[in-house]
Amino acid sequence: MKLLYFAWLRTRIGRAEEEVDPPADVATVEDLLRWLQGRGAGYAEALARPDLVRVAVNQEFAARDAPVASNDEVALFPPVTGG
Amino acid sequence: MKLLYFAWLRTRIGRAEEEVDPPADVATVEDLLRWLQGRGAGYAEALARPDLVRVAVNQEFAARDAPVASNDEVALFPPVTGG
Amino acid sequence: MAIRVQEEDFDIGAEIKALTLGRTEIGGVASFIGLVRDFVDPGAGQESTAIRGMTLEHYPGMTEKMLSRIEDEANRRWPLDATLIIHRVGALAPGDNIVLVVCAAAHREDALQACSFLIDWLKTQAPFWKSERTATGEKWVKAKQSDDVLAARWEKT
Amino acid sequence: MAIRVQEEDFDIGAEIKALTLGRTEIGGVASFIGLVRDFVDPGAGQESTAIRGMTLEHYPGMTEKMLSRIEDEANRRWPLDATLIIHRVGALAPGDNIVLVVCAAAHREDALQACSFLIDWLKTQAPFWKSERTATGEKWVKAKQSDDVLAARWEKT
Repeated sequence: MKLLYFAWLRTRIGRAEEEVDPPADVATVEDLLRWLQGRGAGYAEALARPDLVRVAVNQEFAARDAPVASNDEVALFPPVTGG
Repeated sequence: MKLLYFAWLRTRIGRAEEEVDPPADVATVEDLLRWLQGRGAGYAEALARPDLVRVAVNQEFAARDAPVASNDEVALFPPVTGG
Repeated sequence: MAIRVQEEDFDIGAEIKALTLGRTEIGGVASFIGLVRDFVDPGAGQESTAIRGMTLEHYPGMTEKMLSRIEDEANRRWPLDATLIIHRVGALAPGDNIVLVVCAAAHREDALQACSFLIDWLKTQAPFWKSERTATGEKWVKAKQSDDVLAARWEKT
Repeated sequence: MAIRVQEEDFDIGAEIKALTLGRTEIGGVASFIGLVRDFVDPGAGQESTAIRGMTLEHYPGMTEKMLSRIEDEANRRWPLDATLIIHRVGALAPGDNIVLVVCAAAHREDALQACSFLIDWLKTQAPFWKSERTATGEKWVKAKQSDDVLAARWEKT
């Protein structure tokens, strides 16, 4: 699974992207966020306020119960502020 | 009194402006329009549909009961179509 | 705040640049250009007529007065940093620019609303008249009721 | 219909000219430019903070996808002749252009509404993020609730 981080999620986690291989019980966006929180201090800090985190699966906005699979591209970012 | 005509009022009356000296009982816009209708075929034709005529007195839109005086500038024109 | 009535064309890029230069408090610039279309709006069930050209007449003096008043009113209703209205007169061809309205503000919604307001009010309040040239001759354009409806949205109740 | 994400500045005059050239069915062109303001919106009762610069980050791929979808939706809702969205990314200074939205239509109200819709939706749907540089350092911009409110106006019920 390819993960992408943007804006303050990128700076807090300390990288723009990475390949991960979550365990089989990580089936939804919600599961993935919980699993990521256990990956270290940067992740825990970045995901401490999950209400401020938006997720896109394969470049589509995804709700917390949306499924994630091993060859998905999953992006985590704050609410958008363009325009 | 200075009269100005625009758009089809100008072409039907056959002039862009003129100086007139209406009789003393021409006190309002309404009176003026009625008096002008008697000034010839062009005027009668141009003013045959008074509902299509707008009037400005001294460059301000004026209602039919607005007063007109001898040194006013009175303009007659159709509803505006700019923009 | 600026008003211009002119025969010459305008350049929206240059106008916006001049309006916003050094004005870094501006966050949004909304603008509208009206152009000469090549067809007359047909009535229901009727075919449209091709337009060959257009002539714009106005009432010098009253035009500037009304445009200034419209602009003042926009500045009273919204917190604007700059406004501009340019209206062309004389002979125009299809595709030519007719009118430019620009509103600059700190916040986009103020700029967008004011721009919409200005063009709606200009259409019903400023003394301009169009005549259109088609294959069958030249004809004065009739005022559209839809323009009155759009302008009426901005009437304060 | 066109979408561009770029570091370079844009020229609204040239863009509108390219969009409308020879398209004499167009009667109105509404446009909006968003610029880098020199101050941060203060909260209630707080003083505003001066901005020295801004950096715009985006999600390549998803950005273009979302902008195209927003543009498609505008074209579904209004009879438009042409639309254009340009969004800049990278380092910007106060007064710099950020975004350009242009909508051309036969009728002005369609162009104006679609332009307003596009900028509102872009603000809440397109994956761009701003960070602002002030005297005290660089800070990611917080999303504004007012943008959600403006975008919600266009939700179909």
